[in-house]
Amino acid sequence: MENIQEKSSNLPKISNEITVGFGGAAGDGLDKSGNLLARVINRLGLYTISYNSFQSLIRGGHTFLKLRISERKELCYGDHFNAFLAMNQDSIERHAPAVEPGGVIIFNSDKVTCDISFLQENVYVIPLSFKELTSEMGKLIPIMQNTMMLGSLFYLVNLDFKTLEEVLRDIFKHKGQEIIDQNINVARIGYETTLENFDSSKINIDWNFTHISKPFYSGNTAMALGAVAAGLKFYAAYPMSPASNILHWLVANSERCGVVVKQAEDEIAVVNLAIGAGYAGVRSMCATSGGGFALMTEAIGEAGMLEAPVVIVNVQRGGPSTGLPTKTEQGDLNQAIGASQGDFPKVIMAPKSTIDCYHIVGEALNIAEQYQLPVIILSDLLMGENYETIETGSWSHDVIIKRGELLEEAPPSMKDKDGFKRYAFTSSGISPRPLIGSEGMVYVAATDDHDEDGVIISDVFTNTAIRRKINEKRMRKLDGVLNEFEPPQLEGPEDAEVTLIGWGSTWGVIRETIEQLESKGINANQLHFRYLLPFHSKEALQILNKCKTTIVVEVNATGQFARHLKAETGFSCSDTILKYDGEPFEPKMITQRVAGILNGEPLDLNVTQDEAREMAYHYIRVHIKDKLRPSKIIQVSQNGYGEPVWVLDLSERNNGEVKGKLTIGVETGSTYKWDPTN
Amino acid sequence: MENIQEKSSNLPKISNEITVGFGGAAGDGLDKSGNLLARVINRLGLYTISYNSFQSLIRGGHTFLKLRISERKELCYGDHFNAFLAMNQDSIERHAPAVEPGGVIIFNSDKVTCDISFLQENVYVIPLSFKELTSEMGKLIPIMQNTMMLGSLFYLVNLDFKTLEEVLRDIFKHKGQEIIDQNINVARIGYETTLENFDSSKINIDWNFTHISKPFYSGNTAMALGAVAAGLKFYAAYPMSPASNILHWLVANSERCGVVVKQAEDEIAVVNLAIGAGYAGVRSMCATSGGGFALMTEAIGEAGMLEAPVVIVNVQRGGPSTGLPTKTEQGDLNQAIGASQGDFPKVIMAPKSTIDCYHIVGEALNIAEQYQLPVIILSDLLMGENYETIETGSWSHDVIIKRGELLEEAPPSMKDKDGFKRYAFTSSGISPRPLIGSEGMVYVAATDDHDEDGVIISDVFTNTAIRRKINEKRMRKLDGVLNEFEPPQLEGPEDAEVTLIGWGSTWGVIRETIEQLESKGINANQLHFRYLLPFHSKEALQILNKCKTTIVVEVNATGQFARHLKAETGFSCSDTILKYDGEPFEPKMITQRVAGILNGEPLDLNVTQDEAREMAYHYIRVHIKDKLRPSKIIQVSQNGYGEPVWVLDLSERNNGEVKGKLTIGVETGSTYKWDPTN
Amino acid sequence: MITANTITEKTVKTREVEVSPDWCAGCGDFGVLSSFRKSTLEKEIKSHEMLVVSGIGCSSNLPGYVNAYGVHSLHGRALPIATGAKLANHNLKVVITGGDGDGFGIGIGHFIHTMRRNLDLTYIVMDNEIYGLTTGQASPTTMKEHKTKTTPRGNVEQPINPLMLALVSGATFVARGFSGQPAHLSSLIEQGIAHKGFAFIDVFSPCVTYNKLNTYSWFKERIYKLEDEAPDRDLTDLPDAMTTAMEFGDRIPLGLVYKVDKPTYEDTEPVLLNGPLVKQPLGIKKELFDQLLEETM
Amino acid sequence: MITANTITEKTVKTREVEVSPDWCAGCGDFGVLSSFRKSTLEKEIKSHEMLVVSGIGCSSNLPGYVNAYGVHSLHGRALPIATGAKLANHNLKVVITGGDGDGFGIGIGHFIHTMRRNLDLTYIVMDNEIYGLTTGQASPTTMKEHKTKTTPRGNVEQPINPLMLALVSGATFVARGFSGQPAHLSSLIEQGIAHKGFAFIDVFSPCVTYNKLNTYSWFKERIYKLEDEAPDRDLTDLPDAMTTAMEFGDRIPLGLVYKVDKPTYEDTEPVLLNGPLVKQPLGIKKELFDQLLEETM
Ligand SMILES: Cc1ncc(C[n+]2csc(CCOP(=O)(O)OP(=O)(O)O)c2C)c(N)n1
Ligand SMILES: Cc1ncc(C[n+]2csc(CCOP(=O)(O)OP(=O)(O)O)c2C)c(N)n1
Ligand code: SF4
Ligand code: SF4
Ligand SMILES: [Mg+2]
Ligand SMILES: [Mg+2]
Repeated sequence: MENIQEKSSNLPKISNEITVGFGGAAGDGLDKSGNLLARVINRLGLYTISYNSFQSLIRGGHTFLKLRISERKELCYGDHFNAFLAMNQDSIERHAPAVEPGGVIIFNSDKVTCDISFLQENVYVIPLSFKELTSEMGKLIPIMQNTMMLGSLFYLVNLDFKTLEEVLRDIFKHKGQEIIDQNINVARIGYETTLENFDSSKINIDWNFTHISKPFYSGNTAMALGAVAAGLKFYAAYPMSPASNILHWLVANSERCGVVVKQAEDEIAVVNLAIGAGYAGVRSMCATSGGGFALMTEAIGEAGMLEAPVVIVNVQRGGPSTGLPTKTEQGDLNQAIGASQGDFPKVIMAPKSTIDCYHIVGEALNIAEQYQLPVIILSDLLMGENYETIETGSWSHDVIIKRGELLEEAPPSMKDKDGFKRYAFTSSGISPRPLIGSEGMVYVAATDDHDEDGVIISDVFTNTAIRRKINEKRMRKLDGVLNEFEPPQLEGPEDAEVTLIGWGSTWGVIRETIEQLESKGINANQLHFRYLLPFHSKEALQILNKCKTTIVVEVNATGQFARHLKAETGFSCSDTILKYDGEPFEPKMITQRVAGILNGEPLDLNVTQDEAREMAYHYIRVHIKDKLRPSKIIQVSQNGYGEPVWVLDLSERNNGEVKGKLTIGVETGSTYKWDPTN
Repeated sequence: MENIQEKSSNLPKISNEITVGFGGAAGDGLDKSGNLLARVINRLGLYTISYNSFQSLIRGGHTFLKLRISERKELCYGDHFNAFLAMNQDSIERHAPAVEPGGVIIFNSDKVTCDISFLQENVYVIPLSFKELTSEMGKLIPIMQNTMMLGSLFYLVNLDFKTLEEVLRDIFKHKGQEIIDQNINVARIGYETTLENFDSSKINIDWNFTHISKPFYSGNTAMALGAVAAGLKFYAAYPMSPASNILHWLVANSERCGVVVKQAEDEIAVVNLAIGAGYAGVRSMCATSGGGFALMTEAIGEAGMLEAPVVIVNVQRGGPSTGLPTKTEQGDLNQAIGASQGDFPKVIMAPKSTIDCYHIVGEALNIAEQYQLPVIILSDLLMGENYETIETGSWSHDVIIKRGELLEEAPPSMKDKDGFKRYAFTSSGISPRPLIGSEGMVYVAATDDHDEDGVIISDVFTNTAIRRKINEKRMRKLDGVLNEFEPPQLEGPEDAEVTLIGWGSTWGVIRETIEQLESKGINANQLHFRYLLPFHSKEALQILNKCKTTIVVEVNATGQFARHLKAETGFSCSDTILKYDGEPFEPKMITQRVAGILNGEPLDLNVTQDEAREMAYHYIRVHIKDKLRPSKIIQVSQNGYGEPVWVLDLSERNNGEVKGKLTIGVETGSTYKWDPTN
Repeated sequence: MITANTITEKTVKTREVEVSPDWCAGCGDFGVLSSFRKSTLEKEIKSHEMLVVSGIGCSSNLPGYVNAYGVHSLHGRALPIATGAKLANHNLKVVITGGDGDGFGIGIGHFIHTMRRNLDLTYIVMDNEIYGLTTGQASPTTMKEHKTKTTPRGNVEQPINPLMLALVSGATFVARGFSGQPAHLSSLIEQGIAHKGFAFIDVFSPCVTYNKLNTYSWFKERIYKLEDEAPDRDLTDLPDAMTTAMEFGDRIPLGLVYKVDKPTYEDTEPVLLNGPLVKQPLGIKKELFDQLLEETM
Repeated sequence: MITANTITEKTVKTREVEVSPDWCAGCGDFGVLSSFRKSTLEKEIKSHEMLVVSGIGCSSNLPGYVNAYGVHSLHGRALPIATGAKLANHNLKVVITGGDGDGFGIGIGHFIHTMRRNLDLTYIVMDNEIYGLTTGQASPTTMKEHKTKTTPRGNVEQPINPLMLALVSGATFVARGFSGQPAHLSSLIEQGIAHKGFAFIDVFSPCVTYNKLNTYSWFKERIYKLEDEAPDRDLTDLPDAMTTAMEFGDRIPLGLVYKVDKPTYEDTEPVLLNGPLVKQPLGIKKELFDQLLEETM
């Protein structure tokens, strides 16, 4: 299998960059503004990588979109925050304190105010009155405030206004010249007002625009495109976040890409549709998330038994159960490993980046057909739903397609009177597979266990021998699969002090963590896994045995991969860094904990002051209808609840008057009590 | 938790025993005859343990039922074969060669002949002509041949004819005196004819009949009874072998046991019915096998998230997929561990014996309610479907019932204005659970993640803190659960040369293996696991580190428990002994391989001569309509197929004329070729 | 401190809770919620005596907004959860709410089989002919030719007819409401809850965000009330009910389509004759235990 | 050695295979098998052009006994497997067989939703009103009051009416056969396969081992043939078909109940206008690829 690993070595070390945040309610048009900005960036020849933190709601609720803009291709959305476009009051309260020194906060002063006492030093506020500034333009739809704010941003971070104009023109082409002009004018108002009134707030970046346009893909759309390029012909799905965009992309492009796309009644139908198509002889795939995947598990064993190729994508989201439908997690590894009863060969892969989503799906389709088995791809919400600039040349339309023993005519050795043996016991475990409809190879594929011809065996003692042999035949296929896979490799210095171990989408953030650690004087390297089953136990152990401090970094609560690694190698890593609050890792978080581990600091699960404030915000929203906000926070010693507690003053939003005290446990996080002052 | 482990130490070492086999087609009434014999045994005060090897068919096909009869309670069906009641020609051909020297073969000579050239030395045949012997009794139903054969057996193995009469009387009571007399007479004919004509074939056993009647239960019926005793009130199921007997028993006894039993439309409905009932406040359970369990997995996470108690029994059968529906396997451990997406607390237990099925289900119902979570019980076909004599006093009707925090009134601390917190973040992780319908505790249970009140959280950054804390709260429950569980213990000599490690139903067969090893001069002990999740990692590791050769014995193809043990402890066992042909272990098989491992013999997966013969029988049945049978078998050296092969002569059934040669691969087991002689 | 006894149950007076609905402004589900609150208020059902079970979808968020016990279960699984809970405690008033995708897509098997049993349940589907929460894919009630996110060339599958399926499968109360007519809907819900047996109420509840075809005005142009046009209909006449249920085009009937009295599942389950299962004693008497053992000897 | 070309496909002449059925003597499924063989023989369908898909159950063993491609899939999942295969290669004649438990119990969701799509499939259910393979539990078509292993006091759930469900859900060919009348059944199967669209044939196929109520003679006493009694019925009249489908008591109609011509799903899927998917080229042309990338810039 070709080496399609993205190597991180030749990234330029220093690059201009800036991170822009958009905060507001779902429906405030954040995604549109974000997309607009991203398009400009992509045309300027810069790169961007986004993270959209939203909630399971159609309207309302809180959304926060981050775009990291850089001259080099960054591999994660980072941990900076330099410019903030706040669409509503809630979001400015929540996120303004995080804007870094030197940063700017842009908002529509008709609707939003900014309490500067909460800001970090040297953060500039840019209040723009949409109503006043556009008073001469007639009635505008409220969402155009975003365009004005974008215009302002363009001035403040030194982006090219002409390209913005160009993109606005393209985007609103179908709406006519009037709308185009309106938008350009509003953007210009933002730009010029800022130039005139807030020039001193400008963030000075001297961008190097190459003006080479680049595509903008998410993991999901990359996977859809990659699948098509790799010969996908049939796709089935039932809507489920965060996998639905694969469906939407494929539906939209079905005709021109020659893919039949079928929405079905549930995930059980979906996976069986995909297996039916794969069985019949087309490349076939389906995608879902954790709960839908659970429903598919029975059929994964079916594919194993029928020896029908199928690719099943699980775009993981926060679990368990319905869990956090719009949050990210790497929580379904156990489920993938344990999918369906009994022992049968299945393959599990996890793309390490958005770009890799394109490649891995082709690999998966090849492996599925060559080895006639189900292949599971574990993606996740972070990678699947978030868009980033794709480096030119990352992908080629010309993907290697290997279909294995897919025959339109029986193999010569099976044309004699003994006839065609669909499940011939070969030493590779791979048996001849007919394109269904071909002459001379008629057979019945059964989920009951069977002999070489496909005839069912479940008789007393009679067929224990055949059963043993067909079981071994099926399992042998995994040896071949493992051989095709590139073994894991250390990236970075061999003799590093720390090895960060990861799988799937965390490759980029771990990569950046290593840069950060380096700047802190901590020498680290990275061992990342794309292939989870079958597993390179020997090779992994060889590497691990040479490592010093080994830390598994993953986005789940129990360290599922650390457990898997132990199960496959017996190797117990030194520690784990886990995140299971729905949000992805940022490099700084990992860096800090790595340092902590190296210093022997025990893991502290206590509720932090920031967390107590978050909890208070939630309490206020649910029980006090958003009327108050947390002000003073103190930690009091143990006070009768059996654990230390935080006590927070909750105050009026406008005048700061304290309206009561909320107590929150430090260890358990329990909200013990709300004492309103009377 | 009380110590309910059966200790094997005080079994008498020497005991009279005999193993009787019944062979025939499904529908030949084997089960009835077996049951009849067992009842007599149980009334005589002897013990029996049975194994019924049958196939997924209603009629026809091949069934073989073994009853091991002993003066002591045996823990497995052993590996002897002393008396054979052959109901048809097929079965006599297949099983007669296995009858041990000194044994007897009884059959109806009207229908069946026995080729003595296939028998071991000193095996006696008892041909009885049913037609002739009963010619004076008028028309009898053909199945009564079995009764005659049983009568013969009673003479040959020195069982008490009076008790047979008594049982026949009881069994046919509802059919009237005439039928009773008929049966007794036919049995007597068998008895007396044998006394008169085959006295020299008698197997001399001087049984010690205590005449203390004992119950006769399978793992499934034991589990049903145990559940009822432990307060089960609601049971849902969809028919699936080998779990259906739990349903049948509970349906039949529903009214008098006060259990609502609901057959539903599928397993998804089943598990949700059970969760709904558990949520509302009754002890609730469901059972299925692998494929049905797969369908239930999504809801297992649901129960975890709702914190609703439910017990889910998986009576494992041969997988993968539909697999071997009537064969046994321990192949669903991976599936149970991986059931449902994300991280949430679930408990997995595996009863070690039929008697233990009774106990473990009570434990499971307690744990489920005390900790408000799903508990999975992994039973299997061998244990679930096969009946054995239950030692008096093994079970008491008076089972300890612990319901945990099930409340009809809000706890005092939650009666103030902050109100009832269903998911209060406690340090045990256990929160107050209302009996639904009680006043003052109204709340909404959601599968979306939520706060202490049950209000949904999936908002941006707002509730990462609460999410983290509720995730930790839920997972903390497992610490409590682990504390309740008795840690694993070594059984047998501490310093043994070999430690046999198992889980679930293999406890008994491993126990007997150890006796056999002892008699071979190999000192072995046993480490058996009933609790699989959460796992006693520390305790297990402590024990394992002291062991010499550690061998995991389990009934699946990949060593799922060995992998689990490694994942939980990092301990790599010395070797595994695996069986995955659908049939259970017999002690001799394990003994042989243990000896092999100790002698450094590599595992040989080649097709044995016996297996080649089995394969030939299958080939003949499918392709040559049962007209031939295998005769001479030779292994030839590699002959162009790339591997060594067996060559079998297939001959006419009646005259032995060779009709052709069948070649079968030794390594792959492939049936390469059938060459009929022309 | 206020003790449990002095807590005024927010029942008859209000079924509101602190959490406010997060539906889009104008969503039909608001009308269903208010009708639901009103009707249970009229029936004077206490909070703790009621259980509202839902699946997953915009509409399935409803239990979070009413003051009653609730289960916000899995997508498509509300009916079996409700059935389990009802059998465990048949004193509970159990109402199920959800969407068309939830109930007629992934959940259709439970829909049909639950109706066969005639449990005393009330099932309210907020039928917006679309998958709302997942942002606008075709649902089982999406009309032919309707262009949705997943049917860009127009839907080609015949939509299911929920009322017909209910009539064919054994529901003993079948009705249709419209969230644009909350008073009427409220009365249907009230009758449905009062009905002893399985009551199915299909409610047109427009999705203002994703369904631009079946809007309030689309429905308003077509609906008419059965009680207005045929006040004397025999509600127990199944063929007539079917004819009514088949009418879906320029004119669409609202109201009670069919109602018949039949024994409920709970009535025929002998174990429940002794009262709700939750109140029955646990375990087994020694005599019975011994007898069960003896029967195998 | 015989080459591929000289292998005589066991098609028109015989659809027998070496493996013989393992059904109980007298099982109704034998009649279905012989009718099936006969009808496909009449239609001169070649072995390799036909795919027979089943679920799990006694009846689902059928594909093993006919000379055609077959999938013996999961319990309840035959229809989606068949749909996937049909969409992959719509030149295949695809027939689905199975039991009442398989199709109307666990599989009912697929049953209804597959019919909505009107794919060119033929679905034959061997309806024995019982779960045969699992030894006699009640099935969705088990009659009220019937005492089975799981309904010892008699079944209390209303049986489903498969014909009605088919009529309501969009099947374009709906018929009922009886395995005791193999010639008649054979003709129905033949017509069903010839029908372009979804053909559903419910076949009374007595389980002699576990269903002692709905026996051959039970059926024989009740059945009559539609073509005998009403030879001029308008097969496209849906209300009339429904009336016919509702008749189930002292008299039970056999024969073709409903038949209408509508576009199939395959006809409306533009990608399939280029021929079967299995024959279409894989991958993507450079121009399209570049265009797709460009559209995001
Ligand atoms: C097993 C599973 N599959 C898919 C989903 C994703 N999902 C959530 S809601 C929904 C459908 C919503 O449509 P509907 O039931 O009509 O409710 P609406 O939002 O329109 O009110 C889907 C598919 C899920 N939660 N679980
Ligand atoms: C998921 C799953 N659940 C349960 C079963 C067990 N099972 C096998 S066949 C069958 C039902 C058989 O009834 P039916 O479909 O009517 O076929 P019949 O045997 O009567 O022809 C069941 C429940 C299974 N194989 N898979
Ligand atoms: S998306 Fe549609 S159904 Fe959902 S809340 Fe908005 S309007 Fe209502
Ligand atoms: S059990 Fe019934 S359905 Fe199954 S083969 Fe026997 S008669 Fe036929
Ligand atoms: Mg909807
Ligand atoms: Mg059936």
